[in-house]
Amino acid sequence: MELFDYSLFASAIRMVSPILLAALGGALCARVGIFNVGLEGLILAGAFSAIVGNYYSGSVIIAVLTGAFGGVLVSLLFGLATIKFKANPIVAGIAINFLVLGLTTFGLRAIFQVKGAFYDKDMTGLPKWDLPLIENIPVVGNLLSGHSPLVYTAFIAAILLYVFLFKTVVGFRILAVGKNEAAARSLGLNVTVLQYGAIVASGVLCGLAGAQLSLGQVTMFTEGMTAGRGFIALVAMMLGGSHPIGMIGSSLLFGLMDALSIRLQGFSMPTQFTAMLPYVITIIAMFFLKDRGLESQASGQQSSR
Amino acid sequence: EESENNSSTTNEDSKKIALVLPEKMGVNPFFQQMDEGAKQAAEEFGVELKTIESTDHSAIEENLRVAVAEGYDLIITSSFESEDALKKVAAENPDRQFAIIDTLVDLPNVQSVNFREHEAAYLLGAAAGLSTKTDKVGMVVAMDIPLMKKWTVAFEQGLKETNPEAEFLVNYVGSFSDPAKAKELALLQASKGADFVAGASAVGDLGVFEAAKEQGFFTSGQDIDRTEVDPEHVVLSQLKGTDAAAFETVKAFANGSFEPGVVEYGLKEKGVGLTYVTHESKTPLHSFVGQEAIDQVKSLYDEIIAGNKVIENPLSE
Amino acid sequence: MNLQRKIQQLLKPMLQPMIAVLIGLVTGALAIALVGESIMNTYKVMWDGAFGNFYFLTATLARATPIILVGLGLALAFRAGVFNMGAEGQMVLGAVCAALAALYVPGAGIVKLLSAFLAGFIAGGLWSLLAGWMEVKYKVQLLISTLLLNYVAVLFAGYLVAEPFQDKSGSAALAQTPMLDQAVWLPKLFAGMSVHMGFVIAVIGAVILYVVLQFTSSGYEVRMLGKNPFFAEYGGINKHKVLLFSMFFSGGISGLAGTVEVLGSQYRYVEGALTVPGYAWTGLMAALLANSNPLGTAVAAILLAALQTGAMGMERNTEVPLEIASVIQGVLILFVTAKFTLSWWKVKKKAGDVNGAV
Amino acid sequence: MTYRLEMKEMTKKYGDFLANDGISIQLKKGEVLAIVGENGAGKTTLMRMLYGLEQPTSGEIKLNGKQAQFFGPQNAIEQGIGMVHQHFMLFSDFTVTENIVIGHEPIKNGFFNRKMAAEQVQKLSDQYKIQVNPSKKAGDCSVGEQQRIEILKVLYQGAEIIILDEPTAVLTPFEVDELLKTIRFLADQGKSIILITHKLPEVMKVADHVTVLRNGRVTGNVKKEDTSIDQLATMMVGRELQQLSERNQLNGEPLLELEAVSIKGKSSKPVLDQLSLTVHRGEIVGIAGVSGNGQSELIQAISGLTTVDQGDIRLSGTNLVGKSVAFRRNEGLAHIPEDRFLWGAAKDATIEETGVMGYYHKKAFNKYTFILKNSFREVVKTWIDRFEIKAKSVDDKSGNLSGGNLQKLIVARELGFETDFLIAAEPTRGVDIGAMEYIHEAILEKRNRGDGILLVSSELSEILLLSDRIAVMFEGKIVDILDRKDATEERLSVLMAGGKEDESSAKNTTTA
Ligand SMILES: Nc1ncnc2c1ncn2[C@@H]1O[C@H](COP(=O)(O)OP(=O)(O)OP(=O)(O)O)[C@@H](O)[C@H]1O
Ligand SMILES: Nc1ncnc2c1ncn2[C@@H]1O[C@H](COP(=O)(O)OP(=O)(O)OP(=O)(O)O)[C@@H](O)[C@H]1O
Ligand SMILES: [Mg+2]
Ligand SMILES: [Mg+2]
Repeated sequence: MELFDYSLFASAIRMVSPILLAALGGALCARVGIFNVGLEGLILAGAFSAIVGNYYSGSVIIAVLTGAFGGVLVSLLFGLATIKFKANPIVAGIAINFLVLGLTTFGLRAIFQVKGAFYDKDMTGLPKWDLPLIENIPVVGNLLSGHSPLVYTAFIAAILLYVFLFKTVVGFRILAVGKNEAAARSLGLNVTVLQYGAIVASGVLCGLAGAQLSLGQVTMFTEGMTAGRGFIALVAMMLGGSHPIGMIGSSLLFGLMDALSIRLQGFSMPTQFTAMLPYVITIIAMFFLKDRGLESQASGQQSSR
Repeated sequence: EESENNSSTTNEDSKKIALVLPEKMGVNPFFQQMDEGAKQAAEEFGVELKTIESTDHSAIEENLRVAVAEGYDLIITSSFESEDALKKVAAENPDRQFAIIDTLVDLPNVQSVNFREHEAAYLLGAAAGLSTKTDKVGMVVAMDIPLMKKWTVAFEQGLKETNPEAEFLVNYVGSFSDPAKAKELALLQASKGADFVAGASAVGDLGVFEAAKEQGFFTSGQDIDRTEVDPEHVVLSQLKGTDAAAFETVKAFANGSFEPGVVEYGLKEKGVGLTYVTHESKTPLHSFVGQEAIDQVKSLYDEIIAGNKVIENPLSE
Repeated sequence: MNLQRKIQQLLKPMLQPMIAVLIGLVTGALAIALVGESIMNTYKVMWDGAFGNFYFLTATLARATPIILVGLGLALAFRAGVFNMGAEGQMVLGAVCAALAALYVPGAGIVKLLSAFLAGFIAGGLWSLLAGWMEVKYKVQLLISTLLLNYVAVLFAGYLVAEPFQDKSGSAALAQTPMLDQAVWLPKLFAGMSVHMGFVIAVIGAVILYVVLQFTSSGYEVRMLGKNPFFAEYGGINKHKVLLFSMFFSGGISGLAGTVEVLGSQYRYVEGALTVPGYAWTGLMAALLANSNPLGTAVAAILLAALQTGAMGMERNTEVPLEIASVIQGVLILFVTAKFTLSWWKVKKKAGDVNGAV
Repeated sequence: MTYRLEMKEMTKKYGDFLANDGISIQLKKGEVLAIVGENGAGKTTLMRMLYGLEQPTSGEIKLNGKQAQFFGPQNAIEQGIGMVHQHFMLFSDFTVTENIVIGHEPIKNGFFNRKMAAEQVQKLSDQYKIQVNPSKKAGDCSVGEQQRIEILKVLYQGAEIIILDEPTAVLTPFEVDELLKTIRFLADQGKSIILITHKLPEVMKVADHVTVLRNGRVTGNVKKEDTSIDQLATMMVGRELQQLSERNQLNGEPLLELEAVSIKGKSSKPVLDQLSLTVHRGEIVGIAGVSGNGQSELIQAISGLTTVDQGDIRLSGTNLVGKSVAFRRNEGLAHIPEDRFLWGAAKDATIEETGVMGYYHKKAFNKYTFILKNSFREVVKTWIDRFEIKAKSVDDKSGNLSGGNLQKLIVARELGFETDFLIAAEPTRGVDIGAMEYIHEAILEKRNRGDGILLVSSELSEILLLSDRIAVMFEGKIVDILDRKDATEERLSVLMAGGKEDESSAKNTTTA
């Protein structure tokens, strides 16, 4: 059995897109000094609202929009707690995870009268886009073509975020807030507005991550379907130093290792060990990326405050 | 208050039954059915039923104890996870009746309802072996835990007995509730040439079904007849009558015929089965499997219920 | 006057979470009202489920036990200024090693029991130390490495009990070790109640940790390291040594959390039994809620546990579905650290203090 | 002509505490107003109200004769007020240009036009003769350069009134001169400047008017021409300043010996280059030098906060190289650090906790590893009495102390060890003249008792006042050592800038 084939990479790209989207969202929060461990909840909210939107409108576009909207609603709640009421972001983030899990499960029951999972075979998911021209290139075509629009969105969003943060004025100010909030305040920058802005944007990104999960990868919602992706996104964010391009790298590394670990299941090694692979490789990667993410995150010493 | 209640049995007209589930039923059709079956019987036979879901492992014992304290006459629980807790609680309350579905607890006041899923898994494997055109068959399994061997080992046995050439691919999702990953695994197996991929990944099966639809291979579901979901691709379903088990238990208790001991549900008792072989299905048989294969599986089934063939429980070595 | 001050000082760390919980309750009431339930009744049922009578009180305390210990372990790390996110892995490894020691160490019950404690503590401690060592020696960020090491630990423990050390007796369907010998079970505090000796250990642990941190030299070194590592170094404190020790004990205490769960309540290691209830996350919240004060952490842990047992009670006794219980729980926690009495001056003062460059 | 700025009867209360009590100041166009006063007199508070960071309890602010109000920094900036904070508000990862234009960035096609920004900064820099390197990272700039960035930032924002809160506290003498020239130049260009400082000679050099504050009130409002340093000091402290004690003549043995100590550092040039130095008992050796020439590394090498690559360090004959900080402290080293917030204290710790560092394991304060708080408390109280440290209680956070009072606490702590040897780095930075007097006196007293002191200071006057011998550092080396009586500010300045002295005088002095 060969370990590396196109489908490995294609599958990695697919699997990684919600993680990348959420990591970008987390990075935006980190860039304004808020460490967001509520990504898991935000993605789940997005996944659920996307399905709701899809069910009622029958349109995938509206579904994606409602997914993003769901993410935004929850992120606003998170923002309210952390920015307005200065709640500890980690506690608030964990609470968000609990809260959304409860809300979506309840929503399943209240809206769809089902428990556990909502699946409707008439529901259409996101289309698969074949990229003209690229599609026909032998290897690359297999890899890059035929993904859902949100997969492309994830990578484009990373690049846009890069441009936004490092080339525009508002991005510049966001960076400033994260680097030195006190100084930003003393300059008269409206730190609060920038923070809310970043949090809302992160809600959008996580909402899209959820939509990709519930409409792109599969077309259904199941209770707790994020299955820890929010935390992986958090790791990808930190490993990528909250830098959009870095995060493409770190989430791809993780995705590839994850896809590889699945293929290793075939060999006579306990699955527990193959499943460790992505985590172990990520730890090893950290030996080479020592100072990553240090500056940009508010989490470092805040615990002792 | 509680300790007083402990000894006194309530003398109200209707009997009170508690169904203590070891998990939140949400992600698991297995528990959903059980709940439905019990509810239906409760309604039919005029007993009061309360379903209590446990949020986690340590809540099971707690919930059992509270159910005792609150004076339920029969406390039904389920599955291996509750084993330890039930052993403790039942032993401490010898005057109370208990039942446990899907595992064995050997106590004088406990009825154990046991399923022989492996028999059904064997049949499913056999059907797969007879149907596959590529001689490659896959299975997407929730987690690599001992319990799942009841599915994987017996399935492989059935597969190999009917089709020695067939290759068996197995992949583990690592979660009971990750359809996205289950789908990727199914796609992977399909890309390796499997034309039949059995789903055994709880909620993940929905992901397997989607993969089948997308790539045009065939698949099967678990517990209830899932062929309705997508008759074109979900061509078989391995059945498990937890609803019947719960129904029967409640019914027996309501009628006064409830007895401690072991109640077995295997192929013979029609507690487990396979669509088209042991149970009818609303959807017509798909040509991928074909009547010929079904007939062959049926003869295997006959051998088993006749006792000529014994499928070992992979867990009891 | 002096006494009054002392009392105030002692209460202060606990006051904050209390006020916060109160605020959370108000928001929770909103959630209940939205579902159309009676607020007072729902809260009453919740209260009863947590503290309603002696039985429920002990159930709450039993549930709080691992949370307290995890919280204490984390509080210690936080005090030293390191963000240990790896309590889950440390706890799980501690639990599985304790179970194995209790099963396979030869000798009398007490020998087994002590080796189980030792094994649990050391396993958790070493796992945590690994992250500390990578940080000190190779500057591998502890926040990420501990998060990742959780997965590795949980998977490894899962392997141990699914393969080599699996319980082959009985149905053999679960990934779990065999049942421990009765002789190593931690005694229950009251017959028929789930709270066990582990709770006493946790409370004593909280007091010891408080005393050590607050009154001893080592505690002082830990705290100063957390407050300003440069100052600590300048003052002659061996930064790395204190950090590694803190991480070792932090993980060790988390390991103890797993140990007492195994010895006091499950009597074996069952895969998932420690991770699914989210003890690690709850412990993390407890420590953060209490600002890493050990006594406050214990109180916060009990409150959080009460919230969970209360929610179970609510599920059993009202029509509020379990999911709504977790929604209410979430809302309560969301605002639990909120600072509604924010003094502007403090923010401004901070603004003045931060030195931009250098 | 109307005043450009008038603040009338400004009062600010913090709870019951009157931080500002009816303070009035006036400022004309092109004028420099100096505000002086002890630590905690209320200077910063007054400025924070002007910059919109605090709202006055009562009082009136007029800009160009018109009533004005400031709701926040943004608002103040819009009305032409700029503030250079005592602690710089810079983004160390950003370039100089980015730091200056932030908040008013030039935009092209919706994008941040960094090129145009750099040009504008360069133009501004030329216009006001304030030299900066627009493309350098702020974090890589020297303190003086960072200060210039702050001033340019304020100018870029279009400030007409510029507040400088203790701008010279961290500057080298050369940088101070430059800054004072800049201030004068800006005033001549029509800007109005408020200068807060503890250094009275600077006031005399650059100010037009001086307002003196004490305990939140104005105790003096004078024209520069009509006053003197002594008079200002008296108004500030409320008493006459005293002369330092006499220094007794001591010829002690070598105490601290450094031999050919080198530290490689990151760049190609070593930060310490074969440095040798001896401090004797009963002697204060001052280290003069432009900051960044290895003084910090020298201090850290001696105290054990950094490792040396080569060379010997001995204290009373005991080798210190490779030994821990704790070991060195036990051997008799005390250390007043150059940055009190970074090294000297933990802001979140209480005063007592900051004080007990280094004592907590000593026998007198430790029993069975328990710290004997009560015994130690007594000691802290004596420090508070002796140095007149203004603290609410020893349980108050050390971050709540004003810089001067925190510094006194640190000095008291380090002197309290009664070690043979003391490193005193910038012992009076940011400290008012009253407190400075105490600290100088304490250091001298220690010397007179026969202990050795290495004094590192960017304040030449301090070096000249206290040192018995003065070593000048340049590029990681000691270029010369002068005797107290031979040293003048001019000679030192030449040496500090890397200039060579004639051979004979150098020889004379090294043999002291
Ligand atoms: N937010 C506040 N709350 C309470 N008291 C305050 C506050 N801010 C300042 N003070 C007090 O007001 C007084 C004046 O402080 P201010 O910062 O204005 O002093 P300063 O003259 O700038 O001192 P320094 O020379 O040390 O910089 C101090 O005694 C201080 O304790
Ligand atoms: N929590 C507080 N309560 C009362 N006064 C405070 C508090 N925090 C700070 N202050 C006062 O605010 C004033 C300003 O503080 P700041 O740190 O600016 O002092 P500073 O003397 O200017 O410091 P330095 O010049 O050394 O940097 C100080 O006088 C201090 O006493
Ligand atoms: Mg000041
Ligand atoms: Mg000051």
